Amino acid sequence: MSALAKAASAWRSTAEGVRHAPFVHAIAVVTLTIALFTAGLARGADALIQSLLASLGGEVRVTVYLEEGLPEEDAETLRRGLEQRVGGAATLVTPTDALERLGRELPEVRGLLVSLEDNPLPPSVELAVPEGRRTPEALRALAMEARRLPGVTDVEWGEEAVARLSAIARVLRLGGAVAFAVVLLATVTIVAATLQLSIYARREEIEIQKLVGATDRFVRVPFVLEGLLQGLLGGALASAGLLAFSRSAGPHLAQLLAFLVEGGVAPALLTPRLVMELLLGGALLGLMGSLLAVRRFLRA
Amino acid sequence: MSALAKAASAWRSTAEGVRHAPFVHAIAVVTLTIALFTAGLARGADALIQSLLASLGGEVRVTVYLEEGLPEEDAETLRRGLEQRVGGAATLVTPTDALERLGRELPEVRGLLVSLEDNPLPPSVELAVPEGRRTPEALRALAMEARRLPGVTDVEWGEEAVARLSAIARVLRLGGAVAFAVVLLATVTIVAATLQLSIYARREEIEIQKLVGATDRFVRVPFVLEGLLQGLLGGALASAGLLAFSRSAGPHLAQLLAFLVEGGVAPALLTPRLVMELLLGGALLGLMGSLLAVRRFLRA
Amino acid sequence: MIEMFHVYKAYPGDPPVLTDINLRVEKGEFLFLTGPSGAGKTTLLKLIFCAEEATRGQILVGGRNVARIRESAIPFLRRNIGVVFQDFKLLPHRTVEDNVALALDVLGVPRLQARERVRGMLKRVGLEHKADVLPLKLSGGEQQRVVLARALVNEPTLLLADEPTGNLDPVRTLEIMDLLRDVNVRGTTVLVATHDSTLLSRYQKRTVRLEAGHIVSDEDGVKAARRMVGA
Amino acid sequence: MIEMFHVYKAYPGDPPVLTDINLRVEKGEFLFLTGPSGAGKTTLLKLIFCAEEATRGQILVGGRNVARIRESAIPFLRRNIGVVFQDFKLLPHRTVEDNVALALDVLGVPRLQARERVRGMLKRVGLEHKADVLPLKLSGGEQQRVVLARALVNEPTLLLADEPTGNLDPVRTLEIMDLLRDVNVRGTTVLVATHDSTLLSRYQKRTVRLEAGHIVSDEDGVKAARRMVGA
Ligand SMILES: Nc1ncnc2c1ncn2[C@@H]1O[C@H](COP(=O)(O)OP(=O)(O)OP(=O)(O)O)[C@@H](O)[C@H]1O
Ligand SMILES: Nc1ncnc2c1ncn2[C@@H]1O[C@H](COP(=O)(O)OP(=O)(O)OP(=O)(O)O)[C@@H](O)[C@H]1O
Ligand SMILES: [Mg+2]
Ligand SMILES: [Mg+2]
Repeated sequence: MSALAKAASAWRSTAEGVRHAPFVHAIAVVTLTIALFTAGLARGADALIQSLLASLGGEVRVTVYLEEGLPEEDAETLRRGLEQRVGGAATLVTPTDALERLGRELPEVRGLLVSLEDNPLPPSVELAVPEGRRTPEALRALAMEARRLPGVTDVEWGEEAVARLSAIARVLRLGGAVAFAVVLLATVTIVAATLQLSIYARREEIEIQKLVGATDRFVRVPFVLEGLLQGLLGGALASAGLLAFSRSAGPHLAQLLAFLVEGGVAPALLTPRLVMELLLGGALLGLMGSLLAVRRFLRA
Repeated sequence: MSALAKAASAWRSTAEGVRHAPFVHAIAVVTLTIALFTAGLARGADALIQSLLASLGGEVRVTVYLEEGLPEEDAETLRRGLEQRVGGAATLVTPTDALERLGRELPEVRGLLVSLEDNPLPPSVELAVPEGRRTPEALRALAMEARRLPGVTDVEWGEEAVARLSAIARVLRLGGAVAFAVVLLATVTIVAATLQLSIYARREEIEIQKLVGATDRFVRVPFVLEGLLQGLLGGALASAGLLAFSRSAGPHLAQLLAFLVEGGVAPALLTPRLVMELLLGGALLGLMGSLLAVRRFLRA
Repeated sequence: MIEMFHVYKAYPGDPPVLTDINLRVEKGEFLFLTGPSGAGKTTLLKLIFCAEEATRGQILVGGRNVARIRESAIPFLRRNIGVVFQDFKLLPHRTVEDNVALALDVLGVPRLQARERVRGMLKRVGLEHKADVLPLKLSGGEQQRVVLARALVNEPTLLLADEPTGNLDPVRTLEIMDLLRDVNVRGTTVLVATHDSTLLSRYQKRTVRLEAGHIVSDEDGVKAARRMVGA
Repeated sequence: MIEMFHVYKAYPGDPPVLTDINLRVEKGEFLFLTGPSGAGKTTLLKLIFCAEEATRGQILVGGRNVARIRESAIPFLRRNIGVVFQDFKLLPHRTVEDNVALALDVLGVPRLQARERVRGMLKRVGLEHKADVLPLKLSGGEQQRVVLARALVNEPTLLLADEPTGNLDPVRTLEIMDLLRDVNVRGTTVLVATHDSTLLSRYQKRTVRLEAGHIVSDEDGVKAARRMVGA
């Protein structure tokens, strides 16, 4: 009964607080919303970068050149071996295929090529390297290994292109991490500051409650409840904002991206998972922020 | 005398305010600092993206194929004409040059090429297009124009590559603009909210000043002064933070970028201009924020 | 100095706090305002210095109609009125000296000159040794005297004192009342709202009695004192 | 109920506010604490309910040594002490009823039950019609009675009243003092700090007089009253 009464009292106190000083609460909620919205955008941007990188990475190809005149059977065995080793698709390119492709790629020499009697191009195997192994180091190791196989004359894997791509990836990942860290730090700091300030504006109330015999817990609970509610509300508003943003900017972005990468990357800005994370993050932020803030004043 | 006394009184009031409630001021300054720091980072990132795009754009080349057997003189005239029209470097590539280059680029067909009696490749002019004209539309127009010139058989300009690059540029620019807008909006909102809250914590003071006959101006000036100081301090701290950041992350970033783009992009994160902008922005934010905030309470 | 004609004051949603108040206070007069708790004494004083607006009626202060005063003119009206607030209204984070000096700051009096006047005023209320202390660290009676010092430091033409001795011991009360009489003798019009019947009988000044928002009596000092003793 | 042995209180950097206080108050006693402004009355009360810590000496309240009490035990001590603060300390954004109910809320009394008790208490101080009003909208005397209601609503074993009638008219003062006497008769120990000499002479209770931090006299009611009349 007494616990229930206390809960009721805490709830009433929270409600009264919000009703009588809507201004302070509005500011806390707005701050939380902005912080969470920004964090959500950062998350979305990160996901976008990841999928962009993945799709760009699809272009990383390793070509394993085989001995001229190697029997198709042996070539096929080699192909299968490489496929297993790499864990990605391996395609056999016969000399005829290779010549055809060259002609397609360089129309100006096509006439010249068809007039050849002998096909000077060797057979080769093209490997599509799966995501995890697209680093320059992994590719170099793979090339070395393949080179040692019988029947293999040379391995080409666009060392420079891969290195460049991985550098881009690193820059973007680093940038993303820095941006996310900055946003997170700013979020936590600003939310904590706002909640501190909102409690600071009510320090008299805390003092009075303590003077009439309130325990620290009694004082704390309404503030914590308030922080929790503010956080949840902030998370919900941030989700709504992201929804609105992805509704308005999404199609435009998707169009651009579809053009950019063959596969067509769907910029899923607002997943149910992200909504959950925003709500949870907001609740946690509000909770922690107000706990820390109110502790400061209880100690003083 | 009276004006001086009022200024002195306003100054004293500001100083006392800061001295007796350092907490509220610290929070306002921290908020401003974070906001300005983030804005500064965004600015830096934008500059980085711009220079990255510029350097990537350097790879856009337009090749104008000339009639086979065109006299060198005519070719040179054409080259000069194109150079003037485009406003960038135009290089004449003779059939011999072209064959050499093809051999270099495709070692596997080199043997095959040197055995040719007749050089099947036409002479061409390669154009380096200046930055402003690298959009797909401008390039398409340029190509159409060049194609109509006497002696020109064909124009190639990697339509797809250019379109792709310009799409990347658009995505990055759009992303940058959105990020900057979000940061700016968040900055303004949060700073205004913080200042409002800090004044809210002092609404009693305002009330009392008015009761003893203070004009609105008298009440306002110390708060505005305070906002200004907080803004300047925030700008200075944000500059210091950016300096520290560029000191610690800069070399790493520069290394990555040097590898990424031939020219070597210097990521000038903290220019004197940016410092000025941060200080000015801080001052403006603080000023406007506190003006708006105090007005709210004077009206009530 | 003050004239009120058929003044009503009601807070929205409540029954009127003041009803048909008619009052004339001459320049240089000393007037007690008395009546039970909640009678409307504080409200009446608030109307005079424009902390509240009358619902109906006219109020002239120094010949000026404050019922129709512009917002921006209020500060200038208040600078001629010293007020001792019942709930003190001291700035908690400024020293006693700064709190008193505030009344001169708003006039633009240079700090050095202000300092001298503030110190002199604090001495007259017996608080010169507390000049550098924060109000929170003062006893109730000390705070009350700081408020009085603030009200008097710019030598107002009108002093409104709301229960100025409620927290003072008998000796201090006499000192403070003598101070108010002094100020009155030098020309300031003084209105004192008080419950303290010993004050009324001791000082024998004109006494206006409010009850539930009505003026129920308005007697000169001798008559009022006689009635007090009789009661 | 209260025992003080050689208690000193000095705020850092200031001369001591209380010097060598020795005082014994029995359970069920009614005691006036008097003395000039700044004598240390409020400070003495603050020591008893742990709003301030004594610099030296021992203080027993209900047999418990509050000089060495744990921080977390203070709320439970305070729940048995009702306090009328000289500066009221009301929550400005809660209604009168909520302010009074606060003293029951902290005990975990269910709202419905609390409501009844609060209403009853407000009636006893004559404020039942102001239950839903915010304290800012009350007159000084009304606020003072709200504070008294809050102090008494949970039937404390000890009541500390700091100038509980400073803003009240004579009639209200008698009503409130009668209320305090009632409470006292029912077993609550009552300490009243006051300047009002008419109270002292009228109620003839034990009177402790503080001057500049020293107890200068401690007389039973009759003796004190006789001296008051003589003065
Ligand atoms: N802002 C307000 N809103 C609503 N009612 C108010 C407001 N201020 C005062 N009142 C009411 O007006 C009545 C008169 O208040 P006022 O403060 O003038 O009384 P008073 O004569 O000064 O009493 P006291 O001697 O107790 O100070 C009271 O009943 C009070 O509750
Ligand atoms: N927090 C504090 N810090 C420093 N000095 C203080 C503090 N609180 C009170 N004092 C000083 O202690 C002295 C006694 O104050 P106290 O409030 O106990 O007096 P009092 O007897 O209640 O006076 P009054 O009748 O005016 O209320 C005063 O001179 C006051 O300035
Ligand atoms: Mg009043
Ligand atoms: Mg006191």
